Amino acid sequence: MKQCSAQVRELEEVREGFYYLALEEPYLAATALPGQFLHLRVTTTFDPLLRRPFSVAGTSPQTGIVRLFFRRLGTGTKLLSCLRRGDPLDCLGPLGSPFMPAGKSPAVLLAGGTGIAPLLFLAEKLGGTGDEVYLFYGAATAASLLPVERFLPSGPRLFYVTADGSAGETGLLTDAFRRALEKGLVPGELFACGPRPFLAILAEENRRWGYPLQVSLEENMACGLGACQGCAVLLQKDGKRTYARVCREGPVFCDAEVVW
Amino acid sequence: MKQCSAQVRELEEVREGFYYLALEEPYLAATALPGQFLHLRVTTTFDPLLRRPFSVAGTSPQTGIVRLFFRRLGTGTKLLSCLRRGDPLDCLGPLGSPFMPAGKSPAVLLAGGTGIAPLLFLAEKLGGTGDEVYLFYGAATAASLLPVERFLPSGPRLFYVTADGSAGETGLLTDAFRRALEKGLVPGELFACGPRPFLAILAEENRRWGYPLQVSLEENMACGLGACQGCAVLLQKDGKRTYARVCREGPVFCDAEVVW
Amino acid sequence: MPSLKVKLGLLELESPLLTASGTFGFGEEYAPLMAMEGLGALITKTITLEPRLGNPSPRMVETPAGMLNAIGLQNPGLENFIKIELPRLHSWTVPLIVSIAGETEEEYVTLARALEGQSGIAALELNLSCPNVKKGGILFGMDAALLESLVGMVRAAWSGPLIAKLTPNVTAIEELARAAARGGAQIISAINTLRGMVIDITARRPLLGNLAGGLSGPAIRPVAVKMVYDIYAATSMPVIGVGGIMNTDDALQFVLAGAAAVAVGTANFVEPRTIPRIAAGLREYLAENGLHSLQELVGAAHNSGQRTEDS
Amino acid sequence: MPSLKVKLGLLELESPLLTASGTFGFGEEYAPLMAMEGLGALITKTITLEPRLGNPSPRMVETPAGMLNAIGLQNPGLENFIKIELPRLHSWTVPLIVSIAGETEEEYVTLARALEGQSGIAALELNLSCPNVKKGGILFGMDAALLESLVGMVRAAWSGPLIAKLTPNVTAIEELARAAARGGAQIISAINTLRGMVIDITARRPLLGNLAGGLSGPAIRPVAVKMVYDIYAATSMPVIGVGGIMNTDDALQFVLAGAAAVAVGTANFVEPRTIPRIAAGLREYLAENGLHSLQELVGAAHNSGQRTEDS
Ligand SMILES: Cc1cc2nc3c(=O)[nH]c(=O)nc-3n(C[C@H](O)[C@H](O)[C@H](O)COP(=O)(O)OP(=O)(O)OC[C@H]3O[C@@H](n4cnc5c(N)ncnc54)[C@H](O)[C@@H]3O)c2cc1C
Ligand SMILES: Cc1cc2nc3c(=O)[nH]c(=O)nc-3n(C[C@H](O)[C@H](O)[C@H](O)COP(=O)(O)OP(=O)(O)OC[C@H]3O[C@@H](n4cnc5c(N)ncnc54)[C@H](O)[C@@H]3O)c2cc1C
Ligand SMILES: Cc1cc2nc3c(=O)[nH]c(=O)nc-3n(C[C@H](O)[C@H](O)[C@H](O)COP(=O)(O)O)c2cc1C
Ligand SMILES: Cc1cc2nc3c(=O)[nH]c(=O)nc-3n(C[C@H](O)[C@H](O)[C@H](O)COP(=O)(O)O)c2cc1C
Ligand code: FES
Ligand code: FES
Repeated sequence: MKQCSAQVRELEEVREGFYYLALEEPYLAATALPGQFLHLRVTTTFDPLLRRPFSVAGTSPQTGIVRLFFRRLGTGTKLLSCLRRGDPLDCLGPLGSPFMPAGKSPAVLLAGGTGIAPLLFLAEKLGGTGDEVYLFYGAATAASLLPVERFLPSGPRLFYVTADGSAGETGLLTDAFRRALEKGLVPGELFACGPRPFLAILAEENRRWGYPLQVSLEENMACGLGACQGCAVLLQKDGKRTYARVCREGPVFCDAEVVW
Repeated sequence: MKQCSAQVRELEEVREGFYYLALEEPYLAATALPGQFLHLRVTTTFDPLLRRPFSVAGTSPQTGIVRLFFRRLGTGTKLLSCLRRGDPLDCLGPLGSPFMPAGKSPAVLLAGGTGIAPLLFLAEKLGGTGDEVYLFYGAATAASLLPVERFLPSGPRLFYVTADGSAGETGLLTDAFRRALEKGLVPGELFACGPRPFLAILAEENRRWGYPLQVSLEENMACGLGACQGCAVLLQKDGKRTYARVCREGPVFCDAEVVW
Repeated sequence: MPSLKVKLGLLELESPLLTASGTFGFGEEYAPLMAMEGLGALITKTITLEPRLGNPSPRMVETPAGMLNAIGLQNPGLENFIKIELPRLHSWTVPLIVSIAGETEEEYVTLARALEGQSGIAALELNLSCPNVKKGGILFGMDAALLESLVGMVRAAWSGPLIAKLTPNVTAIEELARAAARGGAQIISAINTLRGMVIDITARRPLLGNLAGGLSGPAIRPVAVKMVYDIYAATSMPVIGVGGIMNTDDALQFVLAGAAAVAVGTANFVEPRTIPRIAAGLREYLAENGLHSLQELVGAAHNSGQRTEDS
Repeated sequence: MPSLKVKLGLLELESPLLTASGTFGFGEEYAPLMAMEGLGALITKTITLEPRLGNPSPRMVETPAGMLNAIGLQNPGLENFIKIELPRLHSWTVPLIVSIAGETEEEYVTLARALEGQSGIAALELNLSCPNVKKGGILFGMDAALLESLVGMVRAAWSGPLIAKLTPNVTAIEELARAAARGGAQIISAINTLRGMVIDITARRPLLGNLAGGLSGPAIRPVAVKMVYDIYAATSMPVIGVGGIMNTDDALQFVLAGAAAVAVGTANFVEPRTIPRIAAGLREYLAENGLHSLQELVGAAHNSGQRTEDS
């Protein structure tokens, strides 16, 4: 983990309000693992004050490129969206504990919204064929689905799910996944990232299913380094409750240890 | 006076740290007078929070262009220096009370540093030949003198003064002016803008000379409109002390009424 | 269209959006820029018995997401206010709230009595961030007993709605709000500025002519919201929330914390159209959420079970 | 090269730059990022007698030029601190200041006594922003008598330098500083966070799990500078200035106001290299101004004739 100045190589609004950002920084490209994140300083003034965390969505160690996807939500992401090619960007990273695939095939990846970012990276790293990796990717409408194929030319079998049916299957991501299970899909292990309510439902259902499930969580962050205890999430381990830090012990947790 | 959204037409670093900014806004271009200023919102975040005042340095009513010069000092001017052609800029203006030339020839304009901005505009408006308008323009070194001829092709007789002698006469602006008086210059009226110590010396000397002298002052500003009383400057009128607002009664004051 | 009408005790306003004292001049400065749309009442800058010259310059300096000011209550004094400013202010067709301050109880009472005789004043706001010269300069708003007695004396001289504007520079603002209630104030205005200082590192002295000043702007918003929340929990008085309100979301935070109305201060300097914009924003929020009136939201953030502890 | 050495009473440090309690963890998080260059001492996060789980999430939210936190003093407790953290902390070759807090006087005393027995602790800092459970939850730092007696009791149990860290949520912080002096503290640390709240306008409830929290960062800097200025004027104790220090200029403001040393908190989160950068900046400032030591500047802003008045 290091503090480094990355250079903006590409910034593209791939869908309205959704951006693809390619940074050049050899150290980050060489060391980042799926599930880890970068903590970005989006301005040099004091509003917004704090860094912003973004999952690494892919790397090209040969060219020193790190890829991110972000959604323009508030002040920080708005500033990011105004960056230009060649601009420097102050990054801390890679931070956090990555996904830990056990190699049980097939791996099923469940991505809700911008939760796609770390799972794209994971799919890339898992490699393998469409029989070994499944990616379920849900969003509200087709307009907010990122063009995943562009960034992941080969690899997982891809299922789009939209709430309004404007692309792929209609309904919730969890519904689509449940239907796939009913149709005979037998996951080796699950990896999920997305809105907390989605993850909570998944974890709830998984108490019956019992698949190995790793989830990536979000919390407001200050330091991103484990120093401030600001990003705490409540865990239950051996019947005892403790707080863990999303930026350090997380963002990836085992579903069973999270108090949902 | 209005709040308007001007468009950046040109932004050029004419000297290291000194910028020329051309804005397109027909109303401002049609109404601004020399000595008046615009109050610019330099960011949409809350740091920096307040608007920044800049003197109008010239207008082209036909094309709707307003010209400013600014020096990059702190956060606000740094943000301004990053604007791009076509960007919108939120302006309040024109604000303040302008210079009031009485038409006494020759008019002598004394500009220290960025104090050149309103005096360029005044020179432009006064028109006239080099015998009627004199402009003394002082700075620390040649490197911080703006290329005035570029923006004022014809008009005043121009005297550069630099502290280190790297351009024009060597020494202080007030020294150069005093030498000109000794050589026989007889001003009809004086207009000055620049650092407060320079204006104070000038006003002090003018107690002997007794020329009509209008000075343009600066104070930290919040509203720029006369509402907050934040930009007060102490005046003495008929033996009574009162505070006047630089943004409303000023920025132009008569030298004799200012408590220096 | 959802209604922005509010009732602060006897004070009924078409909109909950007021101008904070001292930040809107006597109104005429903003007149050319602002349609009156959305303005519920105008709070004047504080007036005193005698004219005040104000503090030496510099009187203000910017700070991160805030500003520090020490104007020193520059104002024309009671007599000129009544003669010159009051008639001008009546050209604004919104209710007028006059802010007053004194160095002694008697000065407040004299001001209140003189204004009682004037027509067209909807309410009086007591600026309590003023040193009591008879008590060694302690602010009226810093001592509960002093505050209660002052409010009681003004109450006897002024028959209309009475607003006590509290200073945040105290250990427990809710105690001061209770004291104001006991004294007979019907409305609380919170907060005034936080004490602060900026040092000029070149001159190596405090930057403001007055050395210290009052901090305002978005920087202080979380402090103000907490104080409004505490006052709402501790008293049954309507509260005017003030402190760092820049936009609709900020105004909603205050309303949910317990403010029946809000006053906009520093934001007027940054964006003169803040009040009309918030008015539109509030209407939109109400419509989107199927609410008929902002009043339904006042204090709604108190309906969660947990206790507030210090961190 | 100009010297950054400082003496805070008996506490001698190579540099005036400290880490503010709770913002540097137990140091190991920053170790990979930070050369130790410029760090004068490390103040640990506050430890309590028993382990503390901390507050429910969310525990922090950003505010304009600041942040609000309610961590709830999550810490491993005295025993684990001594067994696990203290040996690790000794790998930092800078002096170590341990911050402690309790819910009763006795807890503070027990902590002090246990730490008195440990080697390698340069000073103790009393976090006084803690509710006294026996006195209805009033903070130790809010009542002069309570504070004086607490400091006195700890003084008897701890023989080294004793720092009282004051809360800014009081009417007159200089009174509390005087009380700490009477109790036997030799150094004042000021300030801790300002009470604040953010309302989640979607959920219509306070955003933090703990409802309220403490405001830190550049937003509060002017408030902190003023309090350091006031404490310097009122007592002869060395002061550690804390609150919104982001860069060299900010640190100089505190020094000129009267701080003999400064602690950096929130800035560590934004820019981990803040302390080494300020150290370099201070050296440069001293060299440019022909000064030999930072000590020459401590309190220099007090040398102007004017009085501080409230605005
Ligand atoms: C480990 C981790 C990884 C992440 N990875 C990604 C990623 O890969 N891609 C991505 O797009 N995002 C990611 N995020 C989320 C991302 O960090 C945030 O979206 C980003 O920080 C938002 O910053 P902002 O300044 O734009 O928004 P902010 O201004 O911080 O606001 C965020 C949202 O909160 C709302 N809000 C603010 N104040 C209030 C209030 N008082 N009441 C109610 N609502 C309020 C705003 O309206 C806005 O919708 C990740 C987060 C974590 C923790
Ligand atoms: C009526 C009027 C007209 C003007 N016209 C022009 C013009 O035409 N062109 C022009 O260039 N300027 C003009 N100015 C000045 C201009 O407004 C300022 O230069 C500008 O606002 C600076 O903004 P900033 O954010 O860049 O600097 P800021 O960040 O506000 O800082 C300004 C300066 O103050 C210093 N400073 C900040 N804090 C401290 C501290 N604690 N101790 C010591 N020093 C400190 C900074 O280092 C910096 O040098 C005018 C001003 C007025 C009032
Ligand atoms: C320049 C200025 C002048 C002020 N003058 C007064 C005043 O005369 N009387 C008063 O009660 N409050 C005064 N205040 C305080 C404001 O009314 C308000 O309480 C405070 O600024 C917080 O609100 P804000 O953050 O929205 O500005 C003044 C504030 C500023 C910034
Ligand atoms: C996340 C966080 C945790 C903190 N924890 C403590 C603590 O445990 N003990 C303490 O005395 N102060 C604590 N503080 C207060 C800081 O030490 C400091 O006094 C305050 O943040 C102001 O300084 P700053 O603006 O530089 O952060 C904490 C502050 C923050 C932001
Ligand atoms: S963000 Fe500071 S500990 Fe995680
Ligand atoms: S800046 Fe507000 S009165 Fe001049």
